[in-house]
Amino acid sequence: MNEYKPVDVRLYEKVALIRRVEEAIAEIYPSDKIKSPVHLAIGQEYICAAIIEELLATDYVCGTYRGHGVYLAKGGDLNAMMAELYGKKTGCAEGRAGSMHLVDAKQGVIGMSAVVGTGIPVAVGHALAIKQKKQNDVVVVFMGDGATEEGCFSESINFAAIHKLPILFVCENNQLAIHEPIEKRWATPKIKERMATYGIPAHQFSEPDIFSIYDYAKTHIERMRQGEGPAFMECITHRWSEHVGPNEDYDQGYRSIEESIAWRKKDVFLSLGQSLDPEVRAMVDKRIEQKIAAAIDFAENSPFPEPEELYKYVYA
Amino acid sequence: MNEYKPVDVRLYEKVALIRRVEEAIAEIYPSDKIKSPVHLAIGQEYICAAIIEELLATDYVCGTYRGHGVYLAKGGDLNAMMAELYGKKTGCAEGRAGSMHLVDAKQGVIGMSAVVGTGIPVAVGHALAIKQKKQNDVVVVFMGDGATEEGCFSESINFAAIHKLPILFVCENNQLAIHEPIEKRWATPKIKERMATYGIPAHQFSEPDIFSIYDYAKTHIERMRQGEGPAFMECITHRWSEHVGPNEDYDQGYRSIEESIAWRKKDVFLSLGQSLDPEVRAMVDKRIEQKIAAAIDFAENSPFPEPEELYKYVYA
Amino acid sequence: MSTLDNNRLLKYYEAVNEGCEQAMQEDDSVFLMGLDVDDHKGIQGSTLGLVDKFGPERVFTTPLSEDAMTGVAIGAAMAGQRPIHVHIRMDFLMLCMNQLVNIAAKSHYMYGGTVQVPLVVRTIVGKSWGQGAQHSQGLHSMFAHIPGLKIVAPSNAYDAKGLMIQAVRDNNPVIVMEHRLLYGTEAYVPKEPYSVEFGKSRVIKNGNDITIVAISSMVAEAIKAAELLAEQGMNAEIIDPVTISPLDSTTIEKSVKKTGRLLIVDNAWLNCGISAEISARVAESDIITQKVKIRRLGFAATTCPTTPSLENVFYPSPKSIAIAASLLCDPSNTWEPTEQQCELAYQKNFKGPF
Amino acid sequence: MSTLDNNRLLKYYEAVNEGCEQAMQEDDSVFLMGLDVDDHKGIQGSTLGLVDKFGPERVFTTPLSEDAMTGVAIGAAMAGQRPIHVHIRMDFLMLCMNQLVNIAAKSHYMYGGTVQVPLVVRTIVGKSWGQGAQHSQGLHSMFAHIPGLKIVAPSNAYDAKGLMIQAVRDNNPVIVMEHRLLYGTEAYVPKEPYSVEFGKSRVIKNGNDITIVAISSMVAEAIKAAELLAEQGMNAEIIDPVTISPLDSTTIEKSVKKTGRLLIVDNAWLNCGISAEISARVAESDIITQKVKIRRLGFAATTCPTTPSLENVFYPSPKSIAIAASLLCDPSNTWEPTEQQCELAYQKNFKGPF
Ligand SMILES: Cc1ncc(C[n+]2csc(CCOP(=O)(O)OP(=O)(O)O)c2C)c(N)n1
Ligand SMILES: Cc1ncc(C[n+]2csc(CCOP(=O)(O)OP(=O)(O)O)c2C)c(N)n1
Ligand SMILES: [Mg+2]
Ligand SMILES: [Mg+2]
Repeated sequence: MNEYKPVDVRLYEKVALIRRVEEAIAEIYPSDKIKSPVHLAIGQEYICAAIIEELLATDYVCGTYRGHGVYLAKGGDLNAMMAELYGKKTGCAEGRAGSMHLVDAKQGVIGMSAVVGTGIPVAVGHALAIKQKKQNDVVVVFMGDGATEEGCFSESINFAAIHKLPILFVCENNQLAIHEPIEKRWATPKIKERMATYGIPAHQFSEPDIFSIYDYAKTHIERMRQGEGPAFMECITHRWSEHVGPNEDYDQGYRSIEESIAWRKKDVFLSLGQSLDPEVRAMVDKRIEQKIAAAIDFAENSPFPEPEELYKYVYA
Repeated sequence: MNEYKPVDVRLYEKVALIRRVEEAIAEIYPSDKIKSPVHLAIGQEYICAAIIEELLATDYVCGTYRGHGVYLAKGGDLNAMMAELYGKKTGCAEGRAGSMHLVDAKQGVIGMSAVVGTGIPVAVGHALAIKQKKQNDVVVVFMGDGATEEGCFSESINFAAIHKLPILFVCENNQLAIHEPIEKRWATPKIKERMATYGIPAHQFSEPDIFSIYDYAKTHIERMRQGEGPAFMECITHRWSEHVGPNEDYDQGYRSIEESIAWRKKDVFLSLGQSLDPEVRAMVDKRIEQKIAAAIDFAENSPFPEPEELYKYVYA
Repeated sequence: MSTLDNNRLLKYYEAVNEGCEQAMQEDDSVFLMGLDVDDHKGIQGSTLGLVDKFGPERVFTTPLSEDAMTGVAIGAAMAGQRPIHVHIRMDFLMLCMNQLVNIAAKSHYMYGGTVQVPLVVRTIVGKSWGQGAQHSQGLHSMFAHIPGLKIVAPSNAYDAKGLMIQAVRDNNPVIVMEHRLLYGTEAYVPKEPYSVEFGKSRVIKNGNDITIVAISSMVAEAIKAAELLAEQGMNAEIIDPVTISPLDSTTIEKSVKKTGRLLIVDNAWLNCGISAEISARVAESDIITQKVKIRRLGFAATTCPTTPSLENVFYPSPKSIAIAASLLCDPSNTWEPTEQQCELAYQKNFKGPF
Repeated sequence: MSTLDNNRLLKYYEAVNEGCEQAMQEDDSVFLMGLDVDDHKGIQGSTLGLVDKFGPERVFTTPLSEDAMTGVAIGAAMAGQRPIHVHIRMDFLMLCMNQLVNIAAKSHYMYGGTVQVPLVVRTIVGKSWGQGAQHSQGLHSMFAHIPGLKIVAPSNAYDAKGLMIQAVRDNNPVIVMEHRLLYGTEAYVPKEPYSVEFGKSRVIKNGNDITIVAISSMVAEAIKAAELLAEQGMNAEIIDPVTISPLDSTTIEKSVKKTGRLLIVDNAWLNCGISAEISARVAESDIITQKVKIRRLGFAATTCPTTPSLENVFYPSPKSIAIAASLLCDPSNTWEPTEQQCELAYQKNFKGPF
């Protein structure tokens, strides 16, 4: 594992930042200071951390309403995100977006949408623009398992494959859409086989193996920069929190804590943290806590937008 | 081939009726009596003829704006169809539908839509109703290759497969959407492989072999009546006419007459006709010509709807 | 509102639920489909328990495929069933527009009366607590633009049940626009199945000085505003159109003929909205001879922001309604109610989740 | 209409084509996509030749996937391109509503001004020759309902080119509603690129007796009607709003202040339409003190039938416009023009195909 060391640290820092930010959000939440519904991805952070790791500043990512991780992994401004959750003027969308519509155009974070699946073709459009401008940037678009049921997903994959666009499709398959299990929504679990029929590389990761995911993404991102077209990754994963809100909900009867335990044993945040030199880890952890404290401070002390700003940004 | 005799005649009669009706339409067209854009399926008739042959009166079919064949093969009233094309009050939709929206509720012909792909989920809805009512009818829905690119096609297949609905999806792949070749629209030709990933039987017929198509459809329609769920058939075929209108258009440069010649050599109307006892055939042909003449007569002599009827049927 | 016995106070969501349940009991061909209708939250309570009563063949969730699922519901309706298709937010109907506008609305006509589409589409408008751009839209006017569709907007628990039952009995596609912030409000609701007639505006409160037409959640806001106005000696007549399409404008015209003033308060944008339609019908009315003073209030002409400081000025409120009405009554009025006077209890209480 | 040199008579579709071409020449980031834009028919001539001039990277067809293709166009626009997305019929926009309403319209606002969506959506309204229910709808009012979208409706070749160029230069999503029956009509069109300003209604013809506001193809019908009215001594002022949203209602209000009568003729249904909006704005106008006589004409409140005997009464015509105007001028008028007087040359000529 020696050769992985520097990337280990970087990956840990990403996973830990996302985990700790979301835990902080969950903690603040009952105070009602966060003026926004929050969809936490605790337990799923390793996917976006691994896949985004090798992206450049000029590359794009697109997440969903469950997008804190994607935003942060791509280098989105934490202060601006926290302020956005608080509804403040200093937020990444000046208080117009809340948690569900994070955006950081400077860091290549495409604006996220709360209408499931709609970000997928928008991300493909960014890839089309890249190709038209003859750049060699790439796009990574994240989606839930539910999103793949939307017609626009099939339409988007087909178009990206026809034009060999530089876009990596990533399905974070937590096997739930809100509370509905995948068996009620997918006729079969053969999504990677289906994607392969579009003539693109397609792979399923049934385990939270951050390094395999990282490797695969890296390889295919490089392929894409050479103009070899899209790829598809499915990562089976587990959502620790309730669908929306700060709590866990294993007591609600629609799923059992047992299935969760197996996943928690494989928690990447834990295992990756334990694999690091304790001193290094302590330094990273401290940096993260400082960042978070600063972001909360920033959000709390920022002003709300003035009512007069209501009509700002209706038209460009 | 002896065992096929009765069905040979029945199939020939269907193919010939559709062929001759469409030829008659093309002939009348320049007179401007037909008040409707017409999408002819000359050369493709064998598909719907073969597949619909074993359906019962209580079963449903759904076609497209290119739907004369599906309508007639299911036993739709020829007089009412012709009158509809003429815009007459005696038309199957009292002059509100034209050629693109044929319907014959009594014969199980689901109303057709001119918005590509939209008939597919509507047909699935009929299959759902059948299942809910615990009947053992089936639905056959026809679509072009272009229609399969619409998101609602993927959504529909998935839903039908989840619920094991009694519906047969048939793609009439003439490799054109208007004038656009399939290569510009499909990332790969692997649609049957894609359909198989939904866990349903899927088969491609690359040749106009009416008997194989008939056999396959028959087998799977029987399967469906036992509650074993949907199946998918792709029939590669060739459109002789221009996309819309009465003419051929090989002179337009977007496709060559050469590719057509191979298909015309395999014309099912011809080969099936030749395989019949000439006397039987002559009888069938005569019956068809009489029917067509009567239908034209009926259409020409029917009245137009009165202007006062404009507001009839807005609400049920 | 009712002469039936067995009235009980019921919450709006309970009334919706009871309406669905009784409609399903009444007719075996009624079924309920839509994302999450069978989970333990049951569309904020409005479908809770139904899967237990009627089984998974008649109450089932769907894949996330709004477009095709709408087509499926339409097809089932054509084949003799009576589906209720539920969407937790009205914004998502934008995914179903093709099926609703090009198929559901048109089939009966386009197919010459040979088929019917007895489809009910239930949708909920969201508001507050950071719902924002894509979880807050009242898009009823788009549907009212299309012949062949009907759209109703229950503003209280009584109507919620009665309109639901009537929607299921109707042989046409009917969109029921519910409102999230009304879900906790209570009204007396008869136990028996009953229906609220389509195409009949309801006069909620009589008055002579000004007519206030209010839609969906705005009815409650208008009632509050009317109380404030009454304290100032201005007597508002409040009308709830109940059904957006078909719209009974005659009741409104008669009221305006009496008051000479009209304020329309919609839970939607104004431009090309039902508020414009009502304003136009009054302006074009043959029975009104004087020039009427008309104003419209609704969503600000912006996308809905999430932060409360902007959201507060995005929506009409009892305050903005009272001020607008007061100015219509007398342009020289300078009175403004205090914030405190205006607060509506149910709004203070709402804290999500969705 | 123009002070520029080099005017030539150009057909509407040629003007659209030239507008697209010059917009593409002006700016490398402009590209054209949509079903069939690159085939030998070239969207009824309006895109013909462009693929030869600009190559298949900038002019390409798509799969039949209107929803995702709209998202793709939006994404490309966000990333700095300026797509023109073409749909051969406006009815098909119902498949793109989610992307247009929930993403394109909202992104600039929802993302706090950090992104722009300079997208042009070209759509054509069909009419006659059996187009029927799903190939005939003018759905501009739905889009005008949504803040963040703009929608324009060229009624002649000059505007067709100027609005196209302006639409491409605009940094917001703009829907251009063309009309199939106008494609063959001619106007003087400058050779140079020029733009027609958004948000400015155009007075087509001055008059004192009645204001007729006409939209899209109805402008030509209103002009014909005005000729008939003139023969009877009634002098109509005709206004073309040119842009549906933003709508310049001030020009209309000023005209109505003068004439006291308003007839609005839309190429769409009335209910909750732009005709209602115009009627409402006039009724609510501060500058108009008298009670105005207002009427609206548009599609009959039915689905569009295919047969000519019904289609003839579905649409407003010079005849029905002239009669309505005449009755507004004097309710006791009994004059009616003959059919022959009313026939519009371009309608007689149209025989399809699509
Ligand atoms: C088009 C649409 N339909 C329904 C919803 C309601 N909804 C919000 S999140 C969600 C579940 C999505 O599941 P998935 O894509 O698997 O993502 P996850 O939440 O599991 O990350 C649903 C149904 C929505 N927001 N948009
Ligand atoms: C949703 C939609 N998009 C575009 C069109 C225009 N259009 C009409 S027919 C057609 C081609 C459809 O091709 P296919 O499904 O292969 O059927 P075919 O005509 O070949 O039988 C197109 C694009 C339409 N009617 N509906
Ligand atoms: Mg999921
Ligand atoms: Mg085809």
